[in-house]
Amino acid sequence: MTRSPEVGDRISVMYHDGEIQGIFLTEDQDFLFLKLDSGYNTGISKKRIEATKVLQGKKEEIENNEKVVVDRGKGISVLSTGGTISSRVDYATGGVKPSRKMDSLYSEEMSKVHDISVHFKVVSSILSENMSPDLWVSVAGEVRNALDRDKGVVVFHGTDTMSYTASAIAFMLEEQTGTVVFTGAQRSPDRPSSDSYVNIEGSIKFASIQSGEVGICMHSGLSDDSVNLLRAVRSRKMHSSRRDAFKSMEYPEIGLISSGKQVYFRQERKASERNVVRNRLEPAVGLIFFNPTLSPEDVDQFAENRKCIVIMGTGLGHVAQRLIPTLREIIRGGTRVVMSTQCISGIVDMNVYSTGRDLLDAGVLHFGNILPEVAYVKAMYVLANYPDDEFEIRMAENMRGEILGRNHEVGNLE
Amino acid sequence: MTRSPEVGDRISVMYHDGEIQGIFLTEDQDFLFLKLDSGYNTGISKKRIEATKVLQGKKEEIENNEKVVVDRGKGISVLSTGGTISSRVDYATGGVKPSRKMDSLYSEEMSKVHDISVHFKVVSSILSENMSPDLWVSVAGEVRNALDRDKGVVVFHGTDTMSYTASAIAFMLEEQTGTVVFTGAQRSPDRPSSDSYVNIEGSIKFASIQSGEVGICMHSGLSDDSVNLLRAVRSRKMHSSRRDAFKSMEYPEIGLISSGKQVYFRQERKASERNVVRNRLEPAVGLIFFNPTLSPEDVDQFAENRKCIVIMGTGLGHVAQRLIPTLREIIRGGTRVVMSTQCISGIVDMNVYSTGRDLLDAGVLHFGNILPEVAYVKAMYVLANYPDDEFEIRMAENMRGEILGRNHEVGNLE
Amino acid sequence: MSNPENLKIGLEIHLQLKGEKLFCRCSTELSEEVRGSVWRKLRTVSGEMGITDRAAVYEGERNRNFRYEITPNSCLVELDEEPPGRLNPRAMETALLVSLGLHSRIADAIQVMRKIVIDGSNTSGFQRTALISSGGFIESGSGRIGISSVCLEEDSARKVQDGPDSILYSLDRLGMPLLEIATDPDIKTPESAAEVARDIGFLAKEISMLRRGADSIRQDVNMSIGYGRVEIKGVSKISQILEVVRYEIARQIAIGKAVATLKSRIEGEYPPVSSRSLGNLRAISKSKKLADAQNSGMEIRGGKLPGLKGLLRSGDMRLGREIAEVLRAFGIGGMIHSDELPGYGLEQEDLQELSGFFACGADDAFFIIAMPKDRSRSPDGVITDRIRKMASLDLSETRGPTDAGETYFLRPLPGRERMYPETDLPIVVPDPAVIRKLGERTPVGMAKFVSNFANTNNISSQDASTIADKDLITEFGLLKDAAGDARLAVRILLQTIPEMSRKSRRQIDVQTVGELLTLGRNNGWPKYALENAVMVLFNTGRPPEEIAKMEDVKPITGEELRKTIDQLRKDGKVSGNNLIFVLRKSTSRPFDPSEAMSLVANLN
Amino acid sequence: MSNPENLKIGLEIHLQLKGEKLFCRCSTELSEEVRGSVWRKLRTVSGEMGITDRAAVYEGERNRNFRYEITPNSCLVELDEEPPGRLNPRAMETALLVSLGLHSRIADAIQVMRKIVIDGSNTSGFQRTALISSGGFIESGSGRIGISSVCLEEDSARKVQDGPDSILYSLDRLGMPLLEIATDPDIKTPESAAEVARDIGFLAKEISMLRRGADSIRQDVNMSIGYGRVEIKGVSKISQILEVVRYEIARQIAIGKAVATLKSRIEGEYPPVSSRSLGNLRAISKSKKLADAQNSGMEIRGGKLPGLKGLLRSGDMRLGREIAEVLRAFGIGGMIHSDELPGYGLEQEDLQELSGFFACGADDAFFIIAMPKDRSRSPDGVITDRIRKMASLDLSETRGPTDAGETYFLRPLPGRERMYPETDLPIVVPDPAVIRKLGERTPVGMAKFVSNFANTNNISSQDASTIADKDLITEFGLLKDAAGDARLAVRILLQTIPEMSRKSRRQIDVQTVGELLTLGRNNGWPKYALENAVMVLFNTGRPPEEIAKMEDVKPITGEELRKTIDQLRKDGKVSGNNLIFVLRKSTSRPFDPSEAMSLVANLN
Repeated sequence: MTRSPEVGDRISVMYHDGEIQGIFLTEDQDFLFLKLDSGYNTGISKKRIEATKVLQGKKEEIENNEKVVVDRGKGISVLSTGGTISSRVDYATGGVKPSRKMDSLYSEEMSKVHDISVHFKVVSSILSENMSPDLWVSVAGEVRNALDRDKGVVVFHGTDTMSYTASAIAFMLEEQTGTVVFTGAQRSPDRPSSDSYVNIEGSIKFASIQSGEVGICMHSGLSDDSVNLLRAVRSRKMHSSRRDAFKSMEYPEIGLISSGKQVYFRQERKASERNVVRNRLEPAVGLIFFNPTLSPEDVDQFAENRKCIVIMGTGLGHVAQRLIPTLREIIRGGTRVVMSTQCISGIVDMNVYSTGRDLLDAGVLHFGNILPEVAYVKAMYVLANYPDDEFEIRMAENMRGEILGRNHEVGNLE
Repeated sequence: MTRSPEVGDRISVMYHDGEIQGIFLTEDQDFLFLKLDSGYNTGISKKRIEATKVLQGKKEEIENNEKVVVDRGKGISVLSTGGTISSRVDYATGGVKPSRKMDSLYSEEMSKVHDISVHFKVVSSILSENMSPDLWVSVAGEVRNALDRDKGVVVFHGTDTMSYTASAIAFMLEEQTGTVVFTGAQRSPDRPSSDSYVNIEGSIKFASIQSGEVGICMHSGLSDDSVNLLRAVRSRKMHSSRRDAFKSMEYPEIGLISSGKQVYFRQERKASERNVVRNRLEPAVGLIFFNPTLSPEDVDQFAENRKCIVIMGTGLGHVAQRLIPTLREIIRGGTRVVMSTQCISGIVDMNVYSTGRDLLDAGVLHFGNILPEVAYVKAMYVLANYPDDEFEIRMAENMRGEILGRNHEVGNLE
Repeated sequence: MSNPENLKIGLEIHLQLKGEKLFCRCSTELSEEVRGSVWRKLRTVSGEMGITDRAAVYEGERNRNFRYEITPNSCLVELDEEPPGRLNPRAMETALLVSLGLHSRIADAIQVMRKIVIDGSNTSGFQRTALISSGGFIESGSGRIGISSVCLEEDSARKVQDGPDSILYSLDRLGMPLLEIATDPDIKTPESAAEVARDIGFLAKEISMLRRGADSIRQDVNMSIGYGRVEIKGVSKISQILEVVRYEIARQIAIGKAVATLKSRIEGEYPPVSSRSLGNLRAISKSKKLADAQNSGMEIRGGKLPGLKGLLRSGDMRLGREIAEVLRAFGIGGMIHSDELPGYGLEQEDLQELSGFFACGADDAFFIIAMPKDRSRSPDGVITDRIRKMASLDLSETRGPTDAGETYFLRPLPGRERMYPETDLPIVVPDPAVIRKLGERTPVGMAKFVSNFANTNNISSQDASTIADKDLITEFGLLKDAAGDARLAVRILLQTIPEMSRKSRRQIDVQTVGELLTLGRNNGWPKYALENAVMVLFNTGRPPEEIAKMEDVKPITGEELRKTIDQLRKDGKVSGNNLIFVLRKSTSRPFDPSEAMSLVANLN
Repeated sequence: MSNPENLKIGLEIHLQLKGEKLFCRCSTELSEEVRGSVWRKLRTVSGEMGITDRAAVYEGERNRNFRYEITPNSCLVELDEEPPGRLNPRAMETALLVSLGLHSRIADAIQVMRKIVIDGSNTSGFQRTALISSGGFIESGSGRIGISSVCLEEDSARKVQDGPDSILYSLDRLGMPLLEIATDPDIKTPESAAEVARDIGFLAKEISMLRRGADSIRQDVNMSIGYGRVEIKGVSKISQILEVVRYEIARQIAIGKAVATLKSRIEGEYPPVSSRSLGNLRAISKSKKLADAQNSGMEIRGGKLPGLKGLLRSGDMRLGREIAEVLRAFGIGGMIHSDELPGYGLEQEDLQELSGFFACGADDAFFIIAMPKDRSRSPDGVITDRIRKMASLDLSETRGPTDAGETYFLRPLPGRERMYPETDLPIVVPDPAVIRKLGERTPVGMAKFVSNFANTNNISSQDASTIADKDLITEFGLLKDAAGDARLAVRILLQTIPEMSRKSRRQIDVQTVGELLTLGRNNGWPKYALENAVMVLFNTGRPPEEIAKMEDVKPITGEELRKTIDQLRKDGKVSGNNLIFVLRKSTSRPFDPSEAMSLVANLN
């Protein structure tokens, strides 16, 4: 064959002192990459190449594209939005990218759930750092449709912003007939050690228990023997890579599956008779992290064109005094300012210190121990779905378990 | 007496159906506050007041202003910068404010440390949310002077930004002859239950052990029986109100004092022969928290006039793809962009996902598992004290234990 | 004994309110569970005015550690790990209603205060308390008694275990809302004090917000007969008020007499007491009590008490007890003094040997104590101070009640400086409009309430009074609604339920009884059948819905009853006036005896 | 037995490198401590090309769980909880140097690959491996042998405990840098294979980066005599290479013979084996082994093996073993077959009964196995597949070595599809300038190195060869510097230390010996005193600085020695040639015998 090599061709690369044969994988400006017969990939400097020859055309990839539907009637909907859990190796960059082609990636897991049908649907295929409020709205619609049809819903999602999306769905789903479980993977499913398999199996089990919860199901520890369900609006990704990265902040896990058996499921939020979605979100909400060099100008610019900004303040909810006049102006201009804490755990209480009182006086709002990211998502929901003058009262209302009333389970006593 | 009432006067307030006597405390636009003979404070609506009369002039406050110095030669310097630990009740707002007048607040604690001199100095009296890089520089100078004179140094500081200040001091102190211990209080010292007493006692003990550490000493649990020393550059305030709010992230505590006895002190960073301070910081560094509505304009504006911005990205260090062109432009314009993770724990590794690789390609830098706030402080230090072209290599260098080499002590296995 | 003319009594009534705690959303319901514990130190700190409180210093000197059990109804607020949440609005409403009922002037702006209490009963080292209203009065049987204040406070932690160096508390009670109503010292007799306490307590019962259970009502009794103010803390029963006031009167009079004698013996300031170690004295080893103490590592000390012979314990002279009480508060138990000798294994000759050893004169007494060797502080000052206090006849102090109706030394009276603002909470400004609205629900006092209550429900004043006094107003309302009949409700509430719980040894709550009554009434059962069903409920312990379906509880009436009686007659079982007896034997279903009787009459 | 002419041997030499692990900064040093464990599942996944690997599927079917012990030298990377860190630069440097020494062409761009290994020996389910260079050769005693590749790999987890359903691994070894050097199949004899292995190993020794200890060097031997490629994994000693190759040759020749016979009996494809339960057969109960298995809940099954009589075990016919090995890999141990009977408690009559039961013809054999009742999969397929594989004479598979120098079935040969890129790591591009610089340090091979080494240090080739072979180059350098004399260093290293450790039962590291020598040399001690001090070091176990101060180790020389001898002579103790003996008895300090002799001579 004399045509120029295409990805997948078996080629021969000649250079001044030898020849290498292999399957042409990719090239960048300096190197051409081959897969050798030994299985190794190697890069050849283009400067050294004298000629290339196609030895054999590309082998057709073996398709194994059976549809992952185990149909035994009304069951569980699995919606894939993307993320590592639905990723394949990207040979171009060597990275991992979400795929629309789920192949038989999880057919084994689906079929393990013997007594329930699983309906699979790919609704998007993006890495979760690219999720945005408009996509949350479309996921909410898909979830509602799935709940109308099935017992419960599992959503595949990238772990990076999973808490944000799951919280948004929790708020938008005003009433729900079944459990909605977000799950993801910290190790991509191309690896035999991927956590996705155990997470999916557990998620389907949780989703098949009827409740009014929107939760996140991931590993509860480093072993593959247990997964737990965390309430979305109290959960946070607390480690960049561990499979037990998600933690429920100051609130106990809702459910636990250990060694394949359901250990418990606390029925706190009951299922409704019907599914009601308020599928509007106000995207003009921002989240800003206070730190010692944050300037009044930074805050002022950040608040511009926003209806609400959530500040991650220090301690009980403080920022430097120098910012207070600016915040007062911003609030006078009609932008809501909500205080949260960069400590993540613990309450915001601005009555304790003089800075807090000055902030209250300036009109800064605070809502107990709601998590910063959840306050931010909730503000989008409240602004879009309630009259403007109800903002404060709605934000203060514990809608989905996001504000801990008897907060502060004492927890770790050491 | 016919003069108008002054705060502290014993007065009589007449209204149409009665009279109240008490000590005049304060007033705002609606109410006048008295301390009654029963000890209770009560507010009287000004609208109801017909007349007031001064019964007795203000009692002089009992001064108890002994200097808290227990001098037995070379010992420990205690520098007070402000914060709750050095706060008194502010009768004007009812809040708590740091004071320059330390009175005999801690004389008992100082005298309990039988075998060492304690030299007390008030260097500032501000709430820590008002701390800023220029104040860090002056604290560094005070610490250096104190180390030249004494064995070790204890710094009283508000807890809100204690990790920032302590990290800045850790970087600026290039060499140190003794241990520097930051301490504070989560309960103000006007309360019998204040944690400050136990924290101070422990801090003085830690400071009297010679080492090259800059640490934070606070309660290790909810009981008053143990305090620990955490390495400043690995510590973070993780709860807004608990007395054990400070945690060492993915790194074991350096020292532990339990029931008044030193349980251990791991000697990892040794003391030097002399004290060297590089007391310059570049304040044009910013810290920004990525979230789903952060816009290219936000980032662009935030980077303006800054030499470096540290992003708290998601997961292993990601932001939405839409921000990447802007970041590329910012970096081309000469601003350094450093990626950290809002997960707080775990490494930043931008080789794993395509977003990360695109960010690397745009010139975004990452430095393992350094904490976001510490990366931010370190960037100020490196920019001010090293040649511009050494920025990346210095940031990647583990200067004070801020980057975990054998990262990731496995920790909690559950 | 008649009451002294100058007797003045004031009361502080503490009433626990039910629902949620005062500054967090934890429940006031208790449970047995303990979820671990933490331990704490408390440190004496300067008060608002820069002066440290006497009582606080006293506790601080004792240097104890405190351990707190965490219960399901406690959170970071009780643990002093989080600022208080907003003041419980239901508790505030109750406080305002009680203030209205007491004609007390509600403050324009309410400042929550911190009252320093460092005996460990508050994890924070202070109790939060707010003055809701001041002034006012209550009309009691003994006339109009002035009210000085109505406050809303946090209840303290419950003491579980006491030790010389540490105390164990439970957090379950800490933070419960406590309504504190203080009267002026207008009360002239112990009997009147008890009556006033009962009347005030009733005001809160009217609002139906009182928590029940042990400790839910406690009174502090302030009293004086001219020797300074004595505050008796924590009298839990109203009958006990009588006892402790009577005891205290007798105590103070006796001290007065003893001091008169002492002053005749010693002029001017009482000399400082000075004790010495008695380690080698032969007499010590003869007393098993003392020898045991010595063997367990205690030091035996003793000293002369000039001029106190016969005043320590003899007739109504009991100064020895006064001294022993303060020593006990300092952790030194078991003082022996010469008025008690011979005794404790010591004979006359030992008494003489000891008198000689201490160089006692004719009027002098001596004391012997055992104290831990590591106590750095000598007890001499404590004893000297105590005797001088007695001699000054300013007996003011805080005392506690015993179960036997006596009192004992607790601590000095706290001073005014103990309070400063709770800085973590904003000022509360009661809305005048809200107060006006609450006015419609102002409690009216026991007498008026009972008569209204009897009239409204058409029940006897006697029953109304019992229901009100036993705080069963809510329960009555519930049963009345369920049974559809006030008198039946009274009967079931005051007779059936108490009797059946005693017999069946089952506690079944009024709610459940009400459910059963509702089910029965929906089935159209007559009263006697409803009452019968309640008995079956207690006897079987089955759930109401099951009982309502049981054959046995269905009333037998009309045609069915007639047929049954007819059959019995045909069987020759009914003869004359044994009908009811025979019927009861033949069916376990309820029937109306008078209906049965009239049926028999008709059949005849 | 002479070697078959068509014997082809290729080697894969695995050398552990010391320092830090390949993708994290954990140490390669081991410790006893275990810090807890985690357990994991591994799942078969599609490879890069969409085809699942044979070996991987095989492991996946076994469905085992894996538990991993966390050691102080493991972190989140070994736990598969964090992406790998950058490739260890020291390990890379070593790999480049070895490549240079083997004339192997270093890749322009190196891509770290993931090699699927789901036997649990890698927590990730794959081993990271990178092709550093390919091609090249080594000159060995048997001529030039081609090198196919030099790779840098992670070592696998160390197996601690094996079970049918789960395996326990330690993470201590996982991730250690492993240099893999593969030769072409150019080697013609087992002896030559051993020689080549030694020569290649030496290249790494020259760079002094080899880790020591158990497992630190392992060879995989690939060989063929025309019946397919057999890979013998993990031969740890070089002498074992010889043994396993000889064994494997014999095994394959024997199979060839057996198959020839089998083919003469059965034409075409071997019929499927079909087993049945033997639960009720009388013969079973006669065999203690089988009865015990049955009593412990196992099922006893058996079946006919057509045409295999006498081929299972008889002379060099050993097909029975071939079958038993695969069964064992499936968790079924202990097959009994008819060639072994009578035996196992079964007598001739039982053999006949069983033959009848299975309806065996004259050439037919049978087998009996015990298997767990819950095994869903029948063993019949496994047995059939195995016999068909033998019959095909494609014997290619992966085998393991035994301590006795034999081999056993491990798993099928892995296919090419098992590798795909390690996506968490960037491409490594070796800098040509750095490689040029490394060229100056290219290892030169054993022969050249030894001769250079002997010349440079002025020691015998024999000693140089021993030092090189025992990997003591660093130690020699250290002692030479300390003692200031190469020959003394050789003597201490190769004689004194081994001898003294044996005698004193003390292990003292060369570092410590060096410290003592330095101290002695600073004191100006002559050689014999230095050597003596080392002996004292071993005998006493005291630290060097103490030994250097001991009186006994100071040499006695010159005037002092003269005086001592003089005194001994005066005492009449020295007579003729007993001088050295007497001197040794009179002082424990070292001296130079020749100096003593010459002193005596001078005195005389």
